[in-house]
Amino acid sequence: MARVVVDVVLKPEILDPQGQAIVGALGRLGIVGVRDVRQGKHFELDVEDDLDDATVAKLADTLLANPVIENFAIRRD
Amino acid sequence: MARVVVDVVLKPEILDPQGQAIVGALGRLGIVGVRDVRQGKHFELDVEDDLDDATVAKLADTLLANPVIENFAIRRD
Amino acid sequence: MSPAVDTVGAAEQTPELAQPYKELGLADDEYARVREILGRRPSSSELAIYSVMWSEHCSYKSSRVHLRQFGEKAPKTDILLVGMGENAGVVDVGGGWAVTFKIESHNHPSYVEPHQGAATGVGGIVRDILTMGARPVAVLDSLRFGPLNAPDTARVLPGVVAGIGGYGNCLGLPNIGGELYFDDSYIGNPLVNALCVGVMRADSIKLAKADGPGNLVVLFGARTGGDGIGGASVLASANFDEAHQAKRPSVQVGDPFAEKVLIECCLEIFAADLVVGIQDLGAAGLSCATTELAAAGTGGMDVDLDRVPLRDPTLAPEEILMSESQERMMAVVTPERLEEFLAVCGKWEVTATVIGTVTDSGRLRMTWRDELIVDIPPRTAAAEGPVYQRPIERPLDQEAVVGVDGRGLPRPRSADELRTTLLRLAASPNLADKSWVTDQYDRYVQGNTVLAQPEDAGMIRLDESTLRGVAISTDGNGRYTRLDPYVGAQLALAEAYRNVAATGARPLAVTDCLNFGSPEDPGVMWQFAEAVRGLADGCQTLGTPVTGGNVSFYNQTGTTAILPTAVIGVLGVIDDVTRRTPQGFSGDGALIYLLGDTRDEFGGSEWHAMHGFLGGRPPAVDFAREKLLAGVLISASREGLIDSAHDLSEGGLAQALVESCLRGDTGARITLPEGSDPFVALFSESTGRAIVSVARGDESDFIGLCATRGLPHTRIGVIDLLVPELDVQGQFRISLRELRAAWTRTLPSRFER
Amino acid sequence: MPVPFRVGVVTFPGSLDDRDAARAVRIGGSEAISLWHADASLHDVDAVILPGGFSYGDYLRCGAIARFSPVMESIVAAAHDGMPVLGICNGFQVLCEAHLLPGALIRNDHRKFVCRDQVLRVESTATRWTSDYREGQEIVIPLTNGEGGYVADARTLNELEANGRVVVRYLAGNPNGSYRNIAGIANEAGNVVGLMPHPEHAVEDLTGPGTDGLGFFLSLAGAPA
Ligand SMILES: Nc1ncnc2c1ncn2[C@@H]1O[C@H](COP(=O)(O)OP(=O)(O)O)[C@@H](O)[C@H]1O
Ligand SMILES: [Mg+2]
Repeated sequence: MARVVVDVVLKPEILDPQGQAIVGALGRLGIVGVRDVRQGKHFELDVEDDLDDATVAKLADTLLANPVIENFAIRRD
Repeated sequence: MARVVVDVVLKPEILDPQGQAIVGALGRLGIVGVRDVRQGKHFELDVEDDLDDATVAKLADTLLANPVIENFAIRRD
Repeated sequence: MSPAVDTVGAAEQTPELAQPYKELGLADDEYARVREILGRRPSSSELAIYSVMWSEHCSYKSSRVHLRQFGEKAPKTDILLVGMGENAGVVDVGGGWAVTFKIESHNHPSYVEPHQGAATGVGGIVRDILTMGARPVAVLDSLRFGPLNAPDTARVLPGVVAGIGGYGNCLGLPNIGGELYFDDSYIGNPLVNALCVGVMRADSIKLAKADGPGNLVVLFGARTGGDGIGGASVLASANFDEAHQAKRPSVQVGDPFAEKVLIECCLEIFAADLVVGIQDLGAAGLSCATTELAAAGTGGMDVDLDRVPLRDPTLAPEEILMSESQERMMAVVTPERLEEFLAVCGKWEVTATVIGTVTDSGRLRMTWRDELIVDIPPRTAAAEGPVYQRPIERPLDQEAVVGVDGRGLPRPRSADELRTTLLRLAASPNLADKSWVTDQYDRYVQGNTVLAQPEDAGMIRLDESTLRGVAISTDGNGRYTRLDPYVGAQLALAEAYRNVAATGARPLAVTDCLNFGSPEDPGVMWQFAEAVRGLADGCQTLGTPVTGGNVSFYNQTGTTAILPTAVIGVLGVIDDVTRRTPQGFSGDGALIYLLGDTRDEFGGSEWHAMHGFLGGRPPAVDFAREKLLAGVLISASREGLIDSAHDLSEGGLAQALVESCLRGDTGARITLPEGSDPFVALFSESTGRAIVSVARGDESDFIGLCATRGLPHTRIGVIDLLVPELDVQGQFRISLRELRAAWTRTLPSRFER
Repeated sequence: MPVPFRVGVVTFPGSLDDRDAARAVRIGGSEAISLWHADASLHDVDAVILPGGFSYGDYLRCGAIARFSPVMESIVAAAHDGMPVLGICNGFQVLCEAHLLPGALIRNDHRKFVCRDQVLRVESTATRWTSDYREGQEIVIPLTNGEGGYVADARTLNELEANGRVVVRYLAGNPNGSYRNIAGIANEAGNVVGLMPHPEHAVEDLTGPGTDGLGFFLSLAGAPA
């Protein structure tokens, strides 16, 4: 059993209301020094050891992320 | 300017309907070899270089994560 | 390693073993009674069952002696197909249709985790309705929070609203009404009461009973996890070495998608008549479902707990029995129909597992790893729980509270003062526009919503061919109830009844959610007893039976309890929904009538609240008058004599005028009744009143109707489409723009930051 | 052209407005045929509606999982052959996920679910679903969603505008942050239309803000096969 992590983020040109809302809230919390926040998705997959990168890539590209608006990064720990 | 990444995941004992729905979909996609999926949130913060860890932790604990049901991990790249 | 499990055999071997019954909330005498019933000490699994089934929440041990009145004083009626005691009451609304409805609280969980707490509250009441064999068709939510500007409210309210919306919207249930109130006493004790309405053919009601030896017990829906087992971990840890024991969830997360699929799956199962009995899993989960099904049926059941599909494989049997994991149901199916049953579940991808069989042994027996761990007479857990006669005592300060009547408060006199008062009240949190909340709820889904918030009552079309429909409203006023619990509960009933009649529907039946402090406080118990007595008497007089409800105790911080809050839901039927009466003014030149009598009544009023004052006596209730008023409103809608109707409640005539003008976006010219005190006329909260608008052509017929029935009616003004303002002649004028700004700004300005 | 027109309405697990869409189809004078997500057959319908709701709970992304159901394969193929397909709310999201329509729908910019009577302008009547309207006609139909923000890259947006593929636009305030106030779009051929607002909830005065939504269901029957 291996652990694969896939992080999905909105493409830079797509506006991110949730990230913006957090930036807005920072002020009220009196937190300074944060310029920008982008919110994405974080997936933790438990996979068979022999699951190949191609399959994981396909999974990320077709299901976990929507390539029209999102980019993704795959990490095996 | 530094980049801080915060990953927020549901505590392991908390039900994750989204992850379950994804696992269900894998079959229909003909993807085998994935045992379990947990979905969390992924935040990318652009911060001042001198922003200290304590502040980031406070931010994560109050704004990014709901400590009642979620854990978070902070990473600086 | 598989942990040692306490079996029935072991219980017989080790009679003196000390058990953590106190940690599980059982009193000494209750534990003693369990031993007496079993003739031995309970196994830890049996102890788990008795402790949850005999809890306040499941056994109603503090409230039962009082709730009996709902039965004893029940009015003679033939509309009740299923009465109190089942998952929800069922009312015959004619045309072969039956409607089931019930309100339930989820207060504390909504404080701990507002979003999930409120969401699972909706999920729970929807399953109660589904269990009766009905398709859920609408929800209402009755909410109370601390002051609008309190930090606690900022944390809790948005989450609660998002949770109710998130779950209800995802189930495709239109939200058609509810309440929203703010008061200091709800800081740390928000009230989240959810009501669900369901519809079925009168001949297809389902009941929660396990009949027929040899029939199969099927658990279906979500897998069982360690949700909400709080106390049980005490037992588990007795059997587990810490290392082995996984952490248990502090919060239950709702899965509305799983519930939506479960609903469709059940409806298909009902349509094919595949179940003998069915029960939802709510509080006390499997313990409750198995004991109640068995107790209400042939009387016995054998269950193999190993077969329960688990989300968390480390669960001990005691925890499985107490788990409150959401989105689960239990059905009793004949062996012949099992295949069909499982096929429907398969179609909807719902996990279904046979976990037991019905027997005539009179015992509920459960095995785990092939050992007998439970062997009890199910009735003793489900139906023969403890009953308390809690001490009751009128609070010492009650006299003091009622004694000061607020006469000293400076009443507005000048036109300017009256104008300012009207605007301040319209903008006050309890009277302000609620659409910041209600716009987060889908009111259109299912395509049968005839009326929804901000109308006096929500209305749903049941039958597209006959146009028969039902209307429903929830009301409750903790301030009134604090001043006089007996009258307060009746005022809530009267208002809900009036709200339903205002839409043209005939009030039929009642559900109630009683939110109070600790029953161990004799003062709180007095409030509770009085409220129940008032409600039972009121329902008897109005001829509307209580069909079911819910009691929520221990709503208090330290020793200070919330305002006693009896939330009442009234259901009514209307033969033709196209005859509905809306709340908003329309029709240029139409005449505005005030129905009923206005007295100088300000105890518990919003005007007092505006001054931070609570004292005196609440408005008087006159059920004969309420009936008379309702009769006129219903006939007038049938005969098409009125274009609009709006009940008068908090904020009095002034607030009703504001709402009817803004709803219809029409101006009105008002002349206060001859010789009346303008302040009293505008802001008194006397009951049994409503404003209606009547097209000129219908005036004489309408007056005739009121006259023959003997209902006081005063012409107070006229609708003016050309001048967009509320003009109280001889006093003041306010443009609709200014009114709307004042009325709508309050909530957004708090939450849109 | 066969009259009444046979219009398939798909039910996915979690669909909510499937019965409502079928009702609207009937009121519009056509015959409603229910289609099941797991059944690849379209049962010789002449057109398909993907209704609103929360298919698969809207988990992951709205429409992301429904897109993979057997019925969608058949619908994608039929759409390419010119079959009229209408996606309402969740159905619009499914069409975008299935790449029958460009762009995507994200969380409302105010991050709340919104239910309101929405004013729209019909920008294009050159589709199979809007021919019954007048160009520039203003209509009011309910909008009820949490993830209705239409987004796409500038090139796509310009292309949509240039080719008259923006079908309906929000008026009187943008309710969800949609780029260029876009409420609904069409594919190049005009047979596939998706929109966030719910025309099927504006087909009866009794239960909706009016009957402005009826046009979507009348256009079909009126349109040449
Ligand atoms: N939490 C809520 N959810 C849904 N509808 C609500 C809620 N709170 C208030 N409403 C609606 O707002 C309108 C005004 O509420 P209220 O002043 O309590 O009405 P009334 O005084 O006639 O009972 C009613 O239609 C009520 O159903
Ligand atoms: Mg009220």
